[in-house]
Amino acid sequence: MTVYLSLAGVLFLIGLHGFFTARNLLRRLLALNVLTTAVFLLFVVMARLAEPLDAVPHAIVLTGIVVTVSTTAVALALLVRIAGRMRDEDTDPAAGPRGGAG
Amino acid sequence: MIPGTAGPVVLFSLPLAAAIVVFIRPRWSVPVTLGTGAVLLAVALWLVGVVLQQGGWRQDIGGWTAPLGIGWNVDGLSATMLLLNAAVGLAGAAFHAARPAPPATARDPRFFWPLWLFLWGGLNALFLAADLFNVYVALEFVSIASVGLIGLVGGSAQAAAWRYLLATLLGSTIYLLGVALLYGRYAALDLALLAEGVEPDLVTAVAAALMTLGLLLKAAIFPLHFWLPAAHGRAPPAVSAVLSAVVIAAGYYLLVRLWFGPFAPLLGTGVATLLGLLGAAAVLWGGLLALMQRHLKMLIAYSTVSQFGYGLLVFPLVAAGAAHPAWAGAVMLVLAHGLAKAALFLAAGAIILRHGIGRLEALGGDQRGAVVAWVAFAVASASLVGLPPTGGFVGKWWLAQAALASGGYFWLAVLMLGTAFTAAYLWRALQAAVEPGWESGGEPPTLSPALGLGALLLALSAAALGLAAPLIARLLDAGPGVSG
Amino acid sequence: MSTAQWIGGLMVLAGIPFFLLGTLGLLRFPDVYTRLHALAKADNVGLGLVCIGLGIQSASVTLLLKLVLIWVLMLIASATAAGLIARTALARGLRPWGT
Amino acid sequence: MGTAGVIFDGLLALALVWLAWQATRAADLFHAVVSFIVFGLLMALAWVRLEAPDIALAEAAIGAGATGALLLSALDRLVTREGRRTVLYEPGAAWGFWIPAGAALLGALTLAAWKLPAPGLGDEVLASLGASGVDHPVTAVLLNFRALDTLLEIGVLLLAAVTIWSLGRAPSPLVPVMPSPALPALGRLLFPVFVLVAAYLLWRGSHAPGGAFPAGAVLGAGAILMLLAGARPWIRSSEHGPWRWILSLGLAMLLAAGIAGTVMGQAFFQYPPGTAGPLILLLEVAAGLSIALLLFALYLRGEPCEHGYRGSGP
Repeated sequence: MTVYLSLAGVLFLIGLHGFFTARNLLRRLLALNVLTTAVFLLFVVMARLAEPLDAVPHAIVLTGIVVTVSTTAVALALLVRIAGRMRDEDTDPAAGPRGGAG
Repeated sequence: MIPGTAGPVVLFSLPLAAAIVVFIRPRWSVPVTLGTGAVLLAVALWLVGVVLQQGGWRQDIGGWTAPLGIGWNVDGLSATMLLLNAAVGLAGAAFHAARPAPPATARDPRFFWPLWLFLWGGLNALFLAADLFNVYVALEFVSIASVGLIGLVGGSAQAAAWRYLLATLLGSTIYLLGVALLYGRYAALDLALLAEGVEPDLVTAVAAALMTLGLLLKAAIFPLHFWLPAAHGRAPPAVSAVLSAVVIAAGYYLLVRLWFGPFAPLLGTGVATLLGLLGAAAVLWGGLLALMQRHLKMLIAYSTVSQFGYGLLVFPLVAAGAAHPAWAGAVMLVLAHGLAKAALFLAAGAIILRHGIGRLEALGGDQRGAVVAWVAFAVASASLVGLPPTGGFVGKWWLAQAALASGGYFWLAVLMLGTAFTAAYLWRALQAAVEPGWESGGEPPTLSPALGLGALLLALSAAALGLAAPLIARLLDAGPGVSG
Repeated sequence: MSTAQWIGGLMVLAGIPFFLLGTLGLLRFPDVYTRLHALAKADNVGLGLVCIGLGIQSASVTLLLKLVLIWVLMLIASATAAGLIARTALARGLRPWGT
Repeated sequence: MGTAGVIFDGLLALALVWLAWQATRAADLFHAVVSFIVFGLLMALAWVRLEAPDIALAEAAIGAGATGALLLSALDRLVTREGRRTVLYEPGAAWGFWIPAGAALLGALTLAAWKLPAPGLGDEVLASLGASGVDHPVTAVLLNFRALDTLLEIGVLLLAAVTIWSLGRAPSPLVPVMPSPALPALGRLLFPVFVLVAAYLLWRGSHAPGGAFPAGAVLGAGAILMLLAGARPWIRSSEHGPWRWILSLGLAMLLAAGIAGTVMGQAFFQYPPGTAGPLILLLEVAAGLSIALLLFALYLRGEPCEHGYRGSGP
């Protein structure tokens, strides 16, 4: 189990590092997903260490995976819209920022 | 069965059910939302009454007790927050329903209503939750709904929504890591159960640090506030109101729950002072930046950063032994801030609709159609600054009493200085009303009087909180702070 | 050890070189088309041998059928994927090696 | 576990670390995304090694499958027609606070994680399993002991779909880049298999790893595959069709099950005695159907057309 506990630690480090150093937005999202996986791994390792095998962390991680795919989907949809807007502004300098406050 | 257990069921289920109805039948949106809001407000008021009479309780879900099952926590603190959510939710919905139809060229926010009700339900779930993982799911629920609502107007608001989403997701992940450690240490996720068994050891300390960090990020406490002003400043007015008044308060609410619940044994002078210093820095830095804003909504958004700093002052004051007045004062301030801040954002929304622009120097001149909004703005400002007899005054008074009783003169100074800042930036905003401004020439747009009215009602209730102070002190005795 | 176990074990062992060669081909062959060829040929045979070998070892007909079903599904998937990759490569104007 | 097991775990861990590093650091975005998808697939292996087959199923179907499809299709939109990649950078924020804080926390975290006693709730789960109406502990936790979490989770999925709809119309219609005769044939061939596997997983959930989430994910993945194979997105946002009903079905059923307990004078979400088993199966069917459709809706990246697509618009 030490292997997986260390793996969780290393993945957490990679995710954190990626999140703070990556400047590309999609990459930052990937790093966040790696980070979440590390946390899930910690839960499951604890379930495996418990005697007998503990089902509660399994249920927690299942819930977590579905929540993560939802947040990732929202983030990606938002990203595609932002990219589309930036592209419009790139090609058409007259198109200023639309909307705004109010 | 305790009389009152039906209350949380209604508060939890009704907004979600209404969200489904509104999603399936958009044309019923406005009546369904307003009707739901009225019921929720009534139930929340009734719940406050029940808690006043018989104290708080915990109610199991599915008939399973902790540690296996999860439960809801009803006490003075959660009832207060549920009431705040209902009041702001209803006022915001009324404002959004009464706003003039957007021009045909603008994006039509078709999905405002289901998102609004989802946010409402998520916040209620959060305030009721007594289980750390249930809190995580509710936090994500609230985050997605907030992101959707911020992004509704399109344009640069979507970039702000993205930054908010990333910050808040990072916060939840860090929080969840803390939850994992606590579960590994104690095999429990229930707040009450943890509070009984927690020992001040390394694992608990690390878990506490992680969860606090995650929640500080979500509550936008200095120096983790960077995402807030853009998100709150660019969202539609009703959305800004609920985000600043309730969503931020939710992060703070969880901090209070944790530190006066399971983590109470860890709340030494060092930790408390650190949190207090963060709060002090937030009060001053947020105040300073608010003073420098040129856009009305950005000014109010920075004010949120500043005002939640006061909330953190509760930790050093409680650690120094002045538990009762400090605790009641901080919660009172959060409540008064919520009502007043929502009033400010709604009033600002009405004022900006009237003038067509949000820059401070453009808001003067002819105020026909915006008088009620300006009155609401002034009353809310009075509460935010802390003029007697408003709720803001009582909250600050209690905090000051606590500081005097425990010899915390530094915190008293922060309180005073912050008040001076608040007065200064709100005065700037109010002054803009009476200056000449930019005359557009044409007739002012006709606005529904309901726009300003909701803001006025919220502002008046913030002010009236001061009169209800004894009642609120008694209500909060049923909270977790008594043991602190 | 029973005969079935011996036969199954030998089939699994026989399957492994196909995977090795397929991977080698993926790494060493000159272009997309030849790499696809190496992968698809070697992995499909390798996987088939491993699946059937394991099925025989398990001495259970249902399990053997399930493993064969896995193999068949993998065959369909890899054939389609290889076809898509090759078509995309052709459409992008990649010329097969040697032409 | 034996030496072979340890070596396998070590290699798996190394591969996962390398893939995670590639996913966050690779110079090419496509490379990063593909690394992340493979990372998800290998994580499924790790879950199996950790005796968590339910999570392995969910990770393979949702974590790697659905997320992978989402990432790839988003990547496709982030690349302009001319092949120029949209620059999606934002200025670095003030991370000066984070780096020392993160390092300090990580050190303490490693130390803390090694000292965890991990008592677990295994005994409590087994003790109450008999009264839960199902035989599989994970399903019992998901749909009975912690059913409130599951309700909120389905709520999160629906909310995410509504949020994505609120951002604007779906780019319509999604024509496959490279039409291939094999792909539609594959879609037609495999779709019944997807339905079959989903139904099997759903039925299995009451006594073995499986259940609504993997089943819904498999069905959703099948639907996405059909879309890739050239099928028109048949889902409509019209108020009159059945789609909004089916999307909300899971959340509505769970809410109804919760409220029913209160109405009958019991606790919220308390199933009437003796009915827990069939009720949970019913909830799983509703939840699985909603999950499949919601995952599909997430993939469309916007509100689908109200009344169907006419011609092949831009």
